[in-house]
Amino acid sequence: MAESRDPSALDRTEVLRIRNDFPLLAHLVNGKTLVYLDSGATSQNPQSVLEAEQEFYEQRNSAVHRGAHTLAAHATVAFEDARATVAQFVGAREEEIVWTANATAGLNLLAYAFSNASIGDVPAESRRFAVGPCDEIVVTEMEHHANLVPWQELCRRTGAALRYIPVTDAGTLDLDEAARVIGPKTRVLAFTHVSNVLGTINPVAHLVGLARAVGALVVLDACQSAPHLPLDVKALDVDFAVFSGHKMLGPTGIGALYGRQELLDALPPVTTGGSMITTVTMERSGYLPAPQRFEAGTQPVSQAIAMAAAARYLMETGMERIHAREGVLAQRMLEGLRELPGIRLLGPAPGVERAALVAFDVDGVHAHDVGQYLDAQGIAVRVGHHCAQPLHRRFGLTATTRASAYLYTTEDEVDAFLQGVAGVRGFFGVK
Amino acid sequence: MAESRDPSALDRTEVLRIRNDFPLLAHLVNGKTLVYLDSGATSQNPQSVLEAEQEFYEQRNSAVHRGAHTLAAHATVAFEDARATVAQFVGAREEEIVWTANATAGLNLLAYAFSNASIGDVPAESRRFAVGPCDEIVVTEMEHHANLVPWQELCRRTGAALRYIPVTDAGTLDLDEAARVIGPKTRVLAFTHVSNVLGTINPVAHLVGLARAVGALVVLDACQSAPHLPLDVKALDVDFAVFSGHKMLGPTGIGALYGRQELLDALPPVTTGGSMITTVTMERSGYLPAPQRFEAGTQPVSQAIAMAAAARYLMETGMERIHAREGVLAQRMLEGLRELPGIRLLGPAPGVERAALVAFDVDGVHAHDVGQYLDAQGIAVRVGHHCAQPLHRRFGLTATTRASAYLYTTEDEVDAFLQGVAGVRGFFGVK
Amino acid sequence: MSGLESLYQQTILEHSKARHGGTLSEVAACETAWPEGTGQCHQLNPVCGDEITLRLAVDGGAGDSRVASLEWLGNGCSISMASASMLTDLAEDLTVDELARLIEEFRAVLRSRGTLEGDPEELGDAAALSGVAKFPARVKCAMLAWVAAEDALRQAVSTAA
Amino acid sequence: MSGLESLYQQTILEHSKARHGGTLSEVAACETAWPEGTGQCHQLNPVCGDEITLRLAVDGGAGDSRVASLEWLGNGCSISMASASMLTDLAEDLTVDELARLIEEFRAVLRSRGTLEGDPEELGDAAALSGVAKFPARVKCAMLAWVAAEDALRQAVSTAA
Ligand SMILES: Cc1ncc(COP(=O)(O)O)c(C=O)c1O
Ligand SMILES: Cc1ncc(COP(=O)(O)O)c(C=O)c1O
Ligand code: FES
Ligand code: FES
Repeated sequence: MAESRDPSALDRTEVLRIRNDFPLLAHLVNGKTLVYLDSGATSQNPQSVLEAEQEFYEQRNSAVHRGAHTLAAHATVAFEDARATVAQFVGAREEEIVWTANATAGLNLLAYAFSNASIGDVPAESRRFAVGPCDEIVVTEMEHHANLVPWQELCRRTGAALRYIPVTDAGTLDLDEAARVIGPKTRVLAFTHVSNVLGTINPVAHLVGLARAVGALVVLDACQSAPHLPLDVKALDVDFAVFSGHKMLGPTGIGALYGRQELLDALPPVTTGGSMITTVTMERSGYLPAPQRFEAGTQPVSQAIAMAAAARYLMETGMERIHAREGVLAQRMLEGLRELPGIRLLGPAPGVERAALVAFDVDGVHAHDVGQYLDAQGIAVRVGHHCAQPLHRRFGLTATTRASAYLYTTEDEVDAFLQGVAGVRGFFGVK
Repeated sequence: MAESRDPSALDRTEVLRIRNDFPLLAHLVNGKTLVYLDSGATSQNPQSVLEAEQEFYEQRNSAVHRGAHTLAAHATVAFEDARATVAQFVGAREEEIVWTANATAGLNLLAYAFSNASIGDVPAESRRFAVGPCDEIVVTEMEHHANLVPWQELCRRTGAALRYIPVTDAGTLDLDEAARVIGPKTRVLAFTHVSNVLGTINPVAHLVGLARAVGALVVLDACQSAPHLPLDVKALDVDFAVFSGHKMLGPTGIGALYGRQELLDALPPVTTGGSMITTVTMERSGYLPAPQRFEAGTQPVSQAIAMAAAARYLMETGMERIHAREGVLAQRMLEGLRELPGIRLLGPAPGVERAALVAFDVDGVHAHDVGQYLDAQGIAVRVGHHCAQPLHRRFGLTATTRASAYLYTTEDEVDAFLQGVAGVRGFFGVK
Repeated sequence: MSGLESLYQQTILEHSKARHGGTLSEVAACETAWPEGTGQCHQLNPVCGDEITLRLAVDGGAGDSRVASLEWLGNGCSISMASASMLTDLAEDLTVDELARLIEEFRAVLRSRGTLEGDPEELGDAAALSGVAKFPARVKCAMLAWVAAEDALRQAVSTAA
Repeated sequence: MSGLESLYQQTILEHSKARHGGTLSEVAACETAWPEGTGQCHQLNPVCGDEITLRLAVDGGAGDSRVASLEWLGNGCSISMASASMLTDLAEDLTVDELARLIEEFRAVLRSRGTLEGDPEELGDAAALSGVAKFPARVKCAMLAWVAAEDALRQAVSTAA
């Protein structure tokens, strides 16, 4: 994590300057200026990211790693430099970053790698990742479906059992239960760094400690943390981590998987095909070491380059400062919402450090109606279960409204949003 | 397949006009004008494709299918329109197109879907796709590793046996052998439409007939055909087909899988997570029908839109006309190479219809040296095994040089290439 | 905010609270078998997770059979609840064929992206849902009960005497 | 074409044909055990599929052990073949430590992206491979035999008396 500025929060002037870098933010929606509070779903892109991609297609586009010609050499250098940048962004080494289509693909890669280590005729070096009927995979009740369903499916394939750490009423993980659920049978502990619904920042060190004590591997879903706070996978001491480009100012179609090198090199491949093999006969194939082992076929080259441009933009702005800024916005949203009647907030109460995303229920008005009402004012929020049905069920809800901020969000936008929410119940005739 | 023009070959004037649409083709390499003959690996992009992507990020970027706000609605419409366009491009229905990261991912999706139908506690409707020790998967000796290694791995996981149709000295499939290899145990026949090394266009109807006679499913690798000839998956009567955006004027990071709808809806999911589920509890999940069932997580939205722009560009130019044009270029390359001493051509002899790609061996000079020599003249060709090691071994080679043309290739470029090849042996001191 | 007001007309907001026919019991909704001449269908909107279970019975023989009762149990946004309520009002006393035609008409309006306007003579209060057609993400909300009714009707007819 | 001529210097083209030391037999290359004081290593360049198997023996005790023989079997581009041939010429009669240092030096030049020039006094003909450093895709070609030698040397020393 290279920090180039003072670690104090971004100020208003800087935020306004930052906004100029984002073409879409000047867009009108329904004739109103866009108030984009859906960065938790997907973030907007600065000009430098769009230009990096454009520049690639106009000057370097060609197949990487396989061509002997100059264009291919340039493309390969740009592609591998991108890997180095994204590695630096999360404190990893280059060889420890595998490109994926998105974070979901990264989690599925792991779940299939574990099952490939468990099923059929498995090479000796991969057997350490095998799971079976005597083993348990542990997740939490606040997981995004992306960090839940792949593990359910791994259990279906291998006979392993899925267990989970419950969520307290306060929207945090029940750590007493965690200590009971994580035990000698636990082979993998997979959890989210930051909840995409509650905004809760989970105690990674504590959970890693519980996992290490029983020899379990730790998988971190860093989808909501990598974009918003200084992330150092080595300091957190996790074994694997995933995140997505489109949530951190980058393009769609790209994500990354971090894996401790000795683990990645021993993990069996998942997607197979070109560029990840050593020798192929009609009968069998040998595989390259990581990261190539996991990168079959033509890679998302321009997307990797653009994701690296996004990481550079974030590093230059300073992740500490973004995180501090978002803390300010989070409190403003929380406090504003708390003053409105009929609003039920999910997640940690005001005052607790959390991500700048707030999900809430409006008494008597369905979340999709809330969203529609706000949209008519140009305010874009997310409504629904946010791919976390079990968590919503835990709180007796099926859907909530979620506002999520990012480095380009202004106080005025938060205030417009609060004012919008204040009008919802009146509009729908709910007292 | 919408054809808007006369189905005669593109002429020189049109090709020159087309070239103006491709910014990269004006690029200098090593101080020389680029002669790009590596479109078989990855193609270049017309301005309209780059603009489609740029326009998305500047005006519509947002999460599809999940947002209630206007921006999300616009993004969703653009994304689904893109699916309809790509479906039309190959003669499929919208619901029959699944977005993938590339063609390799599409083939792996199928191979994992079959193993998910075979392993663990399998839902009843998926059991028809199960393969086991009594079953056989049939491929060919000319497959790209992407259409070979995933099937080897499927066999490893399930105990099924992999068999293959051999290649004749003339570079075609041995159809007598095909009739013997494809038999009652065959569950899947997977083969390439056009060989990426030999240029051979395989007799799809004949092979589909053999597969149908034994009730096997047919998977077509359309990577080298979709970009270059009019492709109609319904007319070809295949069950599944895959192709990649970056080989058909589109961006990296996107491909498509076609599947007959009734098959796609019954096939078990592979990558699991958000946006592909109905109801999720901590214990189990229900899945949406195709195509959503196979599209977990945030999709390559801008890439899909850009791939559709590429398909439109190709349809407007006319696939018949592109194919006819490439036939002319193929013969020019073949005949030119045949006149040079010490050149061994792979694939069908001149006169036979084939793709505009030619792989060859230069006696006494290693392919990487040939490529390096041509590159110094600005001529970009591909060298190596082209992800087809077994095929090269079949011809007693480890590597070849491959030149591949596309709609923007000129006769002058072919001639420059031929002149370049003519100088190779002299430069390396081989008589 | 004219777009919004065309979507949420007063009659929609009222129906969304009144929920005519929203009286099916949890127990009934969970049953897996029901009398002849009765059909039941559960529909889920995967985008939001909202659900509806609709039960419908028909009376009389092949030629002149009529809707005898319609009840549902569900939870969802104001559009979906209003739509189910309006459908309940409409369905009462219609012949099977009339209801089937009405469902088709409603679907055509909703899928028209705003080019068709529902006829209040035919669709009653549900004509007010015409505005939903301009909000593609909400069409599924308005259709939910109707799709359930279509399937329940098919079942009911097939088992009716 | 000056870039090309700096890559393919005359001496490289000559070595690529002469292939000094390229005399290891197929049978020997396939052996899986060899005498004490001998090491053997197989290297594959996954980009092109080219391979080399190099066998090396050392003489003498810990302090003053020397390379007694070096032979290889391989196929590849002119760079890789020339490089193996040049290494063979160089290795003859070097002490184990000298060879190890030479390999390090060669690697440093090749990885320098063109900022270091090999010293002909030290690297002999192999100094002509300095130009390869400017062609990142070909560095692996030039290194192939040297990486094999490094590993074979390590084995040979570890089993030498
Ligand atoms: C015939 C064939 N199949 C599959 C592939 C793999 O395509 P991709 O790398 O886009 O997944 C290629 C291209 O390299 C190909 O030529
Ligand atoms: C916590 C969390 N995990 C996983 C995901 C899935 O990310 P993607 O859709 O980019 O694969 C998301 C985003 O939706 C998320 O918020
Ligand atoms: S939002 Fe769920 S039915 Fe309308
Ligand atoms: S190209 Fe294979 S070693 Fe040089």
